[in-house]
Amino acid sequence: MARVIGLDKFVRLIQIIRHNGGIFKSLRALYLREELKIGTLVGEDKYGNRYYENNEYFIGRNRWIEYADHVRLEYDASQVPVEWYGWLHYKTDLPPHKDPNRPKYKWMLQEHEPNLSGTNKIYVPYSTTRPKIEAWKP
Amino acid sequence: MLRLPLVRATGLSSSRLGAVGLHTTGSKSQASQELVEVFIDDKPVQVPPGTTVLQAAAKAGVEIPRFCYHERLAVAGNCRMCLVEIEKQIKPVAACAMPVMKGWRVKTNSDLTRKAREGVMEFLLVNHPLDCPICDQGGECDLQDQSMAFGNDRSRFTDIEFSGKRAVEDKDIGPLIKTVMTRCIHCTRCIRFASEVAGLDDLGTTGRGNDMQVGTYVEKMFLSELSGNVIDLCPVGALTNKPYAFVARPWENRRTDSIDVLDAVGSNIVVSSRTGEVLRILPRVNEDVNEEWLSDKSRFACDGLKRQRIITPMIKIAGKLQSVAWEDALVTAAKALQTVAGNEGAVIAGKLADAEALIALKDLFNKLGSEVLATEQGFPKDGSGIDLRSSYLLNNTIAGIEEADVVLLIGTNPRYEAPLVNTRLRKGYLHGEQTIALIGPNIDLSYEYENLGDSIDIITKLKNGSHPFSATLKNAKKPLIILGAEQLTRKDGAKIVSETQALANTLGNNVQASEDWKVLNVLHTNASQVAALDLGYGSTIEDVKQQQPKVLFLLGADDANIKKEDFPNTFIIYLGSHGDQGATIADVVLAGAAYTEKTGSYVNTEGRAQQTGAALTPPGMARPDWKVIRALSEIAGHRLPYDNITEVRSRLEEVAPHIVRYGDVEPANFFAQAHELAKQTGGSFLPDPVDIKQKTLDQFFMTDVISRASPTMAKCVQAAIKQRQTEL
Amino acid sequence: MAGVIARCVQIPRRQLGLLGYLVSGQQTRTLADGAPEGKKVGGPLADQDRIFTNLYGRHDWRLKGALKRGDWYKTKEILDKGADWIINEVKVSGLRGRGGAGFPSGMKWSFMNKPSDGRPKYLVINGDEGEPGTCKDREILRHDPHKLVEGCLIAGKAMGACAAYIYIRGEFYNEASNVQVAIAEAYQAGLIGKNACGSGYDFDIFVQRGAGAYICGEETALIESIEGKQGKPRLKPPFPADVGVFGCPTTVTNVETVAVAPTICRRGGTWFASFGRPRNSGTKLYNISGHVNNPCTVEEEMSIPLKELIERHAGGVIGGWDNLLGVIPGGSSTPIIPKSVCDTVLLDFDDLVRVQSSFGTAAVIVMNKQTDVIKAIARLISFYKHESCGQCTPCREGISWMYKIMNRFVEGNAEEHEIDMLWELTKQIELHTICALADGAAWPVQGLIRHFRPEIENRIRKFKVAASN
Amino acid sequence: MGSRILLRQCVKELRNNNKQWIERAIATNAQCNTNKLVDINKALEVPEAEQESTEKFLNPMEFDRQQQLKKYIAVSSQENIPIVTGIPEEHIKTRRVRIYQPPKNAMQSGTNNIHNWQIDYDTRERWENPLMGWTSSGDPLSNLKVEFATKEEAIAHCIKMQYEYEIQKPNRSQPKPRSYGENFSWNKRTRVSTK
Repeated sequence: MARVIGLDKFVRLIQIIRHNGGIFKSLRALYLREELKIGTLVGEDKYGNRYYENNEYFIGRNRWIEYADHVRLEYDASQVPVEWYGWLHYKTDLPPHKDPNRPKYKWMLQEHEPNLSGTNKIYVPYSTTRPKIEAWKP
Repeated sequence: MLRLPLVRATGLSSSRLGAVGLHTTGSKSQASQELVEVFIDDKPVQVPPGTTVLQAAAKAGVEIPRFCYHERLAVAGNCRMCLVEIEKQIKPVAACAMPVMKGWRVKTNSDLTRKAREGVMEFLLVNHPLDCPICDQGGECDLQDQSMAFGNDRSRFTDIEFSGKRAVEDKDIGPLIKTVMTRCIHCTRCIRFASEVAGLDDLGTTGRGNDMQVGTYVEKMFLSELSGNVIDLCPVGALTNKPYAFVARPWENRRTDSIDVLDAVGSNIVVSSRTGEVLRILPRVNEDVNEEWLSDKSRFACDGLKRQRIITPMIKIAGKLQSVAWEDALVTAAKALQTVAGNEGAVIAGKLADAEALIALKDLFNKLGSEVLATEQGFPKDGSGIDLRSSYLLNNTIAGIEEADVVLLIGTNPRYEAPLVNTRLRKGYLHGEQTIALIGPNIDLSYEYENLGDSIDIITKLKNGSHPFSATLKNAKKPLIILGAEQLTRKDGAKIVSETQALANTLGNNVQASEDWKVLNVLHTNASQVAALDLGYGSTIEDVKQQQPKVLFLLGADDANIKKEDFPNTFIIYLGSHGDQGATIADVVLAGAAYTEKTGSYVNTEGRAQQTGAALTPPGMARPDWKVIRALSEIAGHRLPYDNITEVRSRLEEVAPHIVRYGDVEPANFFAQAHELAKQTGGSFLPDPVDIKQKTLDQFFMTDVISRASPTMAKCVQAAIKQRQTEL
Repeated sequence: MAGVIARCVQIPRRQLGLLGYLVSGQQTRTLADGAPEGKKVGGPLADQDRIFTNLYGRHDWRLKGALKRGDWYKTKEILDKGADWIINEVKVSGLRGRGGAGFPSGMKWSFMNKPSDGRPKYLVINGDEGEPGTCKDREILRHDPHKLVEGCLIAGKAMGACAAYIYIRGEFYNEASNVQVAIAEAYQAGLIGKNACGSGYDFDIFVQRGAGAYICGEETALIESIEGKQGKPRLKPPFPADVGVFGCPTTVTNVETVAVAPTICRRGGTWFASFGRPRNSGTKLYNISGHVNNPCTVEEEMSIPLKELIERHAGGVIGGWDNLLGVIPGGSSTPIIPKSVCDTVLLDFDDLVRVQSSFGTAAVIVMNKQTDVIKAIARLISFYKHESCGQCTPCREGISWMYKIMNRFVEGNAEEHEIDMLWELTKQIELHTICALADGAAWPVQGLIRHFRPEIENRIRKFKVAASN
Repeated sequence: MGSRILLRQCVKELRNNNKQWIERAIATNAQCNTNKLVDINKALEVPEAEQESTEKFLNPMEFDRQQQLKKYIAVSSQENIPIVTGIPEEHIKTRRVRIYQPPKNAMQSGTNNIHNWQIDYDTRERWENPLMGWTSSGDPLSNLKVEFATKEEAIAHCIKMQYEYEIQKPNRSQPKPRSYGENFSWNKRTRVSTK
């Protein structure tokens, strides 16, 4: 019945809003991510990114990340640390904290570094060849 | 429309060329009335008697392979590659040495000929190492080419498995020539070049038979101002270019025809470049200028184009030159120029400046109202000064030197000031029985000459006939006086010019030769000098110093020997390619192009206009000089009315039409007038003896910014000094 | 040996008679004794017909002795007859150059008889006797120098030369000093120098010693050597008769050729022509060396059969004629001829060419069957390799290559097809060089392959067998 | 121009081949009836006549077309090629072309490839790849050299392409002949020392 008159959608909206912690929080989430979703919190990494899963959604949309609050709009995909990357991209179904078999090597990066484009640590290409013309230095 | 001057120039040139050709053939036909008819591969050819088979074949369009034969060297006939069959003769004859006889039927492609070539080729390769892959001659090797064309397709040298090939120790003959003597095929071209053209009997063969070696008899270096030419002459990779060793293959190189500007001869060159750097410079045949030779400085100084370069404009900030953008530099310079009112600006043009830059700069400064345009090597203003072109040219042309029978050199050392003029003198000495005399210090000219002393008043004595040599001069049919431009910078330069003009005039009256024979010749050392004088750069550095201009523009002037202290209140703008003396004292440095990076017009010492070709683009932010001046003029508010090189050349044509008639000499003949004007010249000779800057070989190598920046030239100087010390 | 000595002892006794005969009437004698036209074989030479009467040095070689032997006799009269007469006599005599090439001397001398263009003319005597096996000039130089000096004067007169240069091999120290003494004597006696023999003709003779290079025996190399340069042959043309020593017209002749000239002039060209077959006339010094019982230098008539020469003068081959393997008939540069040819061949220019060899300098090198002929030829090639001047390619590179191959042939360490290759190599060298040295190096190898190919093949096979075992 | 020459040559080749083929055919024929003496030249004419006759069987329009194809295409002397080719204006208007005869390589004595005329263009900027140091250029004509048999052809090409051109004077090379005898001359300085 509720489905017939479209009430279930409304119920769902309320559920989502509730899940997101109220109207204002939901509006904020909408502002930041342009969508509102409902899902189980699978885990959180040390940078504050939260990872959700909801298998009601299509594959491809059923795992997602909510970036740490402090980055606000300045998020980008390179902020996903490597250990979560695999889970997020369906390489594994086990999130890092539930997967004891993950290898740990010394050479692995301890700290994840997001893309530095746009910062002052930006990569600037430089010539690797010896200059053919030697300039005069006064 | 823009094409017009060029087309006209070429039209003129072709007609003149025709006239010259007619002249030479005319004289030749007088010498030899009868021609003999021979048949080259059944094709009849008429040749004068005494012609060799090889030349007759060349006339018929058949090229006979050769190794030892070189048309500019004595005939040796020892490689035997040029063997050809003559009908009804059992022995094949060496085409390079055998004069043709009437009715001979030469077969250049018969079985016998081909067999002979194949045999010789096989023998040459028996002891030639198979190191083409690591040989620098690879790709331009006569042996490679001819073995492809005339050799066998497989080897029969089975003895390689038993005894191997001959190996010869390499010799150290200096910093320019790398030797791999195992590759030598004993053609003796290098030896003949050294003894004939360079005038050094340093090279020769020792040992005999299979142990014969080409080398210096004793361990020494083959140091000459022309030594690099043996690299070209060597048909194999035995003598190769040391600075160029293992650098590039010839097919990778881009070849650009150009002109050498390191001396005033204007030798024709080919610039070999690859990936934005000049790798080597080769001579290009020009019968009227450099024949087929090139001096070592012109050939090897090209690595100086890669060092000490000004690649950005600079401004002096807090007493130190700092790289800036073009805009800043041009604005700073333009601001200084805007302060110039009337005759407060001055220009000194350096020795490498091209005519385009010279005209642009002249136009700019004339617009500012300044008239002091100086060259590094000034020309005296007294008498006719620079008004009459014939008083500052090598009027009789470089090729004409050969024909003279008595040559008087005044205060010049052509061997180092213009090595390719010296080869002409040596050629005249060898083949024309020339008598040569010199007023100046005792120097080695590579041929015998009479030293008349180093006092300048000998000129007057010769004129008056009170000197013992004046009889020889008087009796000469084709006398020639070559005056070194260096002497004109003396305080008594004007007197030297006028006296020499007077001497030339008295001799000219005796001359039985044709009207075109010009006795008076001036030998310049700076490539830009003649073009600058043609365009009216008449001032000297002394004039500039007296004037104390507000703004001094140095157009690549690094040899002017000026100091900042000379100009305490002058704003100095330097435009040039290399950081040297000029740039260090400048307030603004503008980055210009070197001669391999711009298309520029130059006029050589005989008045022949030629142009360089741009092999590369200028490095970094540097731009062709005239463009920089053009940009500066716009910012300074005196826009020059030309936007591209064709328009600049149209402007050049307006001022001095001959500068754009490339390849031609514009003859000048105003000796009588010059002499009349010179009569008013007063003054007297100074007692100082005639001195020459470049007396020994080590003084030859570094004379301008490019050669001073060149590490190879530095090595040459070291080697020359070392050699001289060991010889002493 | 004893016979030779006996012959030598006889000579002086006859000397006077010989001279007397000369004086009385040379023409009549030659005509009377003259061989009929088309003489087939040269026979043994009668003692009175010998030109070199002091060949073995039994007598005084100095001026006094020479005068006794008839040298310098009426030289003035010969000179007074003029250049044309001398040249004509030499032409009549049919004298061919004794240096190896066999160019008719009369014709060669007449080339010089052109009107002068202001340059002096020179006569150059080639005494650079370096050919292995040849030792004829040496005997003349040390035992009969006055014959040479007089010959220089006459030949010089014939070609209008102003001076003669006698180029003597460096190793010939004593010979050069003898010649120098003879020249000094002649100068003192007024025979040469200003107004030579009182004929009004000025003629000087200089001795130039070589430095021991075989190639300097080549005429243009010799000229270079006299000029003080490296002895490297020049190309021809220009021939020495046009541009020779010091750039002046020059004739280069062998010592023997010049030394016989005075006798020809005295006894007449027809006398000389009476010896030997037509076109091969005269007497000749033969040098017989190698495996003979009695190696010697002997003057004999041209066209003498080889067998007769060896048997008569050299005491036969060691081990008898049947033990003969082959003969190199004209000095080391001529191809070897096998015994079958030696049986019948005559020693003169034409007959040796017929058997694909060459008369050369008539230095007969005899090899008997105990000889390792391949090694012998390899040794010759080693000589030529060492003596090649290195100027032109085929000789410089080809001979040393040939030497390498020959050395392997000596062992047998080669393939059979390499014999053909070597043959081709010799053909590639031959006629492709500036001078004839390379030809002279190629010919012995050609002779070897032509006549002894089975020997080489055998050795190669033997080596293969030995190697496989 | 060059392509036209090529075409013409191809056509000639084809014709020649045809003739050869026909000749061969006739030769085989002649072998068959050995009794008859066949004049090859006469026989040659026959098939050609047949060829022409076959053309006559074509319909008139097709025949006309074939005739047209045989002719060369006539072009007015004032060609404006650049408009048709689509070459950017920059490479027409701003380029300077040099017409020259290639110089002999001083390193070699052969003169085989220097009797033609060439054109090349002025040098444009080249730059370096910062990683590998490879040089590149934005100039499509930087590696272009066009060869011509004569100077006139080269000029015609430049006019056709509306290039601004200049002609470099060719070098005449005619050194004085030397003779071998000079080396040994008795009174001249040409006399060589040892070598």
